Amino acid sequence: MMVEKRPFSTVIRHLVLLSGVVLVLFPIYVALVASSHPVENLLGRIPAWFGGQFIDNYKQILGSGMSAARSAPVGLMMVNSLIMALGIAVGKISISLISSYAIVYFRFPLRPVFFWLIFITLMLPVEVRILPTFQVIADLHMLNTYAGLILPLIASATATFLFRQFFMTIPDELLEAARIDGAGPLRFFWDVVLPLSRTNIAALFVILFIYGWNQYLWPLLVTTEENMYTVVMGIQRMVTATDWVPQWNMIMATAILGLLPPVIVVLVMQRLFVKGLIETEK
Amino acid sequence: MMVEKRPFSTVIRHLVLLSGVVLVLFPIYVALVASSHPVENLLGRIPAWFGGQFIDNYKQILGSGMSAARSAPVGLMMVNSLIMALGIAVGKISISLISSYAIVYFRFPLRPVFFWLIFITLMLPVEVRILPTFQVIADLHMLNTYAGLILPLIASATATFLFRQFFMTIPDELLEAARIDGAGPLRFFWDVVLPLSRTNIAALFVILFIYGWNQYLWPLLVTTEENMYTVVMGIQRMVTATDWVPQWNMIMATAILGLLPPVIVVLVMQRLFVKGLIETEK
Amino acid sequence: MAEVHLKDVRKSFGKSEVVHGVSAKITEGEFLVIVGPSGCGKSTVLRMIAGLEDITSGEVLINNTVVNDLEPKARDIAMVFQNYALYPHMSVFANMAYSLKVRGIAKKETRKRVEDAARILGLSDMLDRRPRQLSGGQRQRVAMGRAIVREPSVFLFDEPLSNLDAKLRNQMRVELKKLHRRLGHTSIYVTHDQIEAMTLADRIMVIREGHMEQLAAPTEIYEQPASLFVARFIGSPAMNMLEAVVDHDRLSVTVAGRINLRLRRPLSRPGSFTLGIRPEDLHKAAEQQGNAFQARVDLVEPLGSDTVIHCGIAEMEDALIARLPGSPRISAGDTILLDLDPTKLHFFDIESGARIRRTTPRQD
Amino acid sequence: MAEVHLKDVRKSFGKSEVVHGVSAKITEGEFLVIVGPSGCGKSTVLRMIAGLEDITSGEVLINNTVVNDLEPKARDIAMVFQNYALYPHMSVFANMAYSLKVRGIAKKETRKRVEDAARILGLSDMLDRRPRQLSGGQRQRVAMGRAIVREPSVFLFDEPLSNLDAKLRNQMRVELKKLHRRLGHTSIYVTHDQIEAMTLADRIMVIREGHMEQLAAPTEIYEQPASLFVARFIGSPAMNMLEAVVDHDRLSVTVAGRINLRLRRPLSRPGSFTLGIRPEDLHKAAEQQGNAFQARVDLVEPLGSDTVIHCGIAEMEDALIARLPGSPRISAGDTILLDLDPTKLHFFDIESGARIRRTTPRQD
Repeated sequence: MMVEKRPFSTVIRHLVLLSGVVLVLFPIYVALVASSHPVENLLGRIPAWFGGQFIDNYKQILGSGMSAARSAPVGLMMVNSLIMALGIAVGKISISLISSYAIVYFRFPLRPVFFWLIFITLMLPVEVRILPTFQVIADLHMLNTYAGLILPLIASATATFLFRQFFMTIPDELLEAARIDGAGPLRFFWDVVLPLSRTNIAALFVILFIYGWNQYLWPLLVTTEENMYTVVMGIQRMVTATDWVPQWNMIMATAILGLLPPVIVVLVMQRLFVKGLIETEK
Repeated sequence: MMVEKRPFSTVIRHLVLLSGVVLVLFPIYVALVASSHPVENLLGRIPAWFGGQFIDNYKQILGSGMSAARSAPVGLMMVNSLIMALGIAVGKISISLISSYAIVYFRFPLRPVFFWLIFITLMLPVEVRILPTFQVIADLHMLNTYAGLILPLIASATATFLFRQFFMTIPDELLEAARIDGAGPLRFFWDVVLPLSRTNIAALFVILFIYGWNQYLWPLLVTTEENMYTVVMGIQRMVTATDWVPQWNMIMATAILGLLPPVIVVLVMQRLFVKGLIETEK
Repeated sequence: MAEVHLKDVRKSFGKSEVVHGVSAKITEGEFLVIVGPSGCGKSTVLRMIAGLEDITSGEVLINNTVVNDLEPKARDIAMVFQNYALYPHMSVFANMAYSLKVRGIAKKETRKRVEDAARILGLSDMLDRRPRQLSGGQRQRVAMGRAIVREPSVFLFDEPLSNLDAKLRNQMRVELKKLHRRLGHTSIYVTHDQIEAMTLADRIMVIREGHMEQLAAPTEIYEQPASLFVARFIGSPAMNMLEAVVDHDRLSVTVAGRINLRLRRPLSRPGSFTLGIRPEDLHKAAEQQGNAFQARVDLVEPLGSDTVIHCGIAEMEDALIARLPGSPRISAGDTILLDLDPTKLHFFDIESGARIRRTTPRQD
Repeated sequence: MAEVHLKDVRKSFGKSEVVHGVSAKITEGEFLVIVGPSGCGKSTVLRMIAGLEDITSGEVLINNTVVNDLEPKARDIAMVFQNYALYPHMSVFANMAYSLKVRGIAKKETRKRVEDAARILGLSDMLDRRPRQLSGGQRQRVAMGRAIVREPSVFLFDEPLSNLDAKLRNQMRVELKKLHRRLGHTSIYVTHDQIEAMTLADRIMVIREGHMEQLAAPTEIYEQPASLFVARFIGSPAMNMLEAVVDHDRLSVTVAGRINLRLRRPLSRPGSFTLGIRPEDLHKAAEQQGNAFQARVDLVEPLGSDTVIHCGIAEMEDALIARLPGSPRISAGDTILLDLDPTKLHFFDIESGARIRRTTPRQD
């Protein structure tokens, strides 16, 4: 570590960092404040301090939704988002664990070709894939189903690539020791690779849950019924509902609610998650 | 490596992998085929082979856009996307290089607090930040400007976190050797840390360029004039233009065009990029 | 316990052959050490015996059964790795028990075997710990224990001590030797450390660039190295090498063009040779007599028990290293008299490096 | 060249003190080796001299200037790190030239200095290479070269050889010693390897748990260790330790309750002591006479030049290690007679571990 002794530069650094923190936390504060006022208070500017309708606003938005925008209750949206996010996270992790294990530990012809194909899919903008995929989902009558929401988003290569990188760091000798101990490929996967990947899986779960929770484009295409809407879609629709003055108190309350599950997941998984990300301490 | 000798399981593995590849490449093929037909051929189903309007379609879409959806020429959209993607990539890399250097190499009170604050911003769904940020940009009269498009997207913590992780792997002795050699903090950053981060910067540039290129939500909010639209926005507008049968040939041509710059960036940076990602070979 | 038989075992990676035919018969209970510099192919030989590498040609037999096509688990072997290869997420007990669990051995039997092995290795108190909570030496013992509980026919060791520091290495070497004396397993041990080879082995196999240079007992390897390479590789400080011309009487030798020696037993042929003399076979002489010659002291390294002297002869710098007992009062710049015993000289062919015999075999 | 003066230097991390007051005066051109087991605080002492750690209390003087508050670059020192700490993205030339570049020295002068250093170290052919294209020994030399071009007053070495394998370590050790003889820089060298300490040092400082146990020339350290710790730490195999009772005549000693010895010069006081005897001070006796005693051979380690014998005495296992020259015909299970020279015995206080003097000082 570099130990600096000049107090002046220390002050400047602190100011810079503090302003960064304010920039990050300010929006959350604004959202909380706005969600505690009746809608009339928000027509001009956002008030500086909390209003009195905090509980009422949340109760209304959770239970019955924003009537003006003809939206479903946010509670239902949150359940939908939760199912989608969990499905995407669990599905992606399972598939990428298995496929990266195959890529790293099995030797077959054209293995590098497959590796590169997976790698290229990393690079494809979602937009290119999205329309043909929509066609397939529609043909399979999976519009407005959870399977239709989840399955197409599972097939991506990022997680595969990350697990591959991690598996590469498992020493060869561990596999060799397991072979001498008599463990076959499946046993080695189950007894050694999977437990060793525990922290990585946790870290990825957090990231993928948030990724899934924040999905917008695909749910927009694949759901047409209100009872399948997700929270993120709900916020967008409330903002862009053109035939009405935006009800900022409700929108902000929804935003705060939409923020809660990812934060909860992070807090619950924190210990494992941080372990998985930060392995070397300086 | 595990050397398997049973030919049967090899065949199965190949089939599984091949079908994976087909799933990935099929959409691109469909898009290419669709973009080579006149719009009438695409009303029922997508033809199996290329049509004759390949060059015409692309010329029209690049030069004058899809007249029916009153969209700008895709050529202009691509320039906008390019400026935005480059701005985001370069800006994010610069800011996160500097801030992660400060976090790793300078000792100041509350350092762990700042680290965790940065870390928490990683977790915030974009939706929460986006509305207050919009307010700020609007107040600063930065709607429909490149600065307004780029600046708010630069302030994110992912890249900071990645650089921090990389800086942690630079041995302490290198800093100590530099101190004994007489190099101060800035010199050490410029002469040692930056050159060592070369491959990491390249890898991150590729990822952030693609991230920037694929931005949708923020450009949608911040641009209202057609000459500021990006390619991804363009595609969305073409698809969702409700007052017209979607012109699938033009949409597909735009999708293919939207795919080109990321692919070019990947190919150009490939050597450095792969070096940065794959450091251990098994 | 078992016999291991290598029959002209070869290994190629693509077109390049890295092991050029190794043959040896390791008898029941023998401790064979395969030694050589890094990259000489010694580990490849071991891994072919273990079944971790395919055998390109030749045969490996364990207990008279050809095992070329058997999986590692079917060869009735156990292996100790350089980095121990312990499963990091399992306790010491689980690490040692894993192979028994895979083989479906009853829990009671497993517990008994693991506890027995732990007792032998002094690990009984740490069966619940994880590998990362153990010191290097303890991890090494767990790796040993994992091998012991399998009760294999053959123990394979791949440089098991090279991740330990000097003191611990010495200590574990002694423990390994005692363990082998106690259990009597057939063992094949790969190392690049000549001290481990000398002290552990019943027989040593010296490998150089995939060729077997010598296979013999440690004392024979040290006292009658079959080649220049073996002579230089075994022993520290390494054997001194000088050019020597042997007269037609096959008894008079001129070393480095200026020192004249007389052998007691004639060499098999006259001519130019590479002459080898070990540092401890050079002695400080009090006066000019017999074979004594003058040497200039370039550098003195006191070890406490001995003193290593780097000497120059005439214009040649660093010509000789002598190891003298104790702490003689010699400092750099001095000129001293060195004496040697002509029966301790080694002659090697300049081109092939092969050892040249004296006329009376087995007595040189 | 410079003098370095440590005045009661202490270091605390938080509330725990890890260096408990080290004082020493290193004269111009001296080669001081600081040795001790890992974690004893020896590196911390070096890093305080370098300015990489703050000094909690006490003073460090270089050339009579207190440097406590100077930045490392202002202390006129150079340091060689254990992992070399070469800048991986710079060529060998750029690595060596970097400190000159930072100091703004002219290109021509820089080139001259780097090329001179490269010539001394035999690196002239590889100035354009990157560190990763070099072997361990070559990297070590580049790290040396980087220190040399600065022309510092003091060279600091932090275990510079411990990442090299045994053969290379021996070779680089000799090179380092020759380089020091040639350049004559004041050098402070930290290591845990007692052989490096013995062979390189003008004086050795032995540190144990942050305390300086002894500061003396290598021969004195070896022959008159100031404490039990120094006696066991320096020398390999380590000094044998036995319990001994000295009679009231201060000349008769009973070792381990069964061996009776007679000293030539009386000890300063009678009582119970820890008796130390080095393995090479035990000799094989032909017949029962003088101080000879019976020992059971538990294990024989032939080294070629010597043979290490692990002996038991009566019911005590592993009581003694003896190092006998050559390859005597002894095998495990034999009973042999061992003799010792009573002038080579070391007595230590059982509680404090301090050395007990004979009545005639400086001759024990």
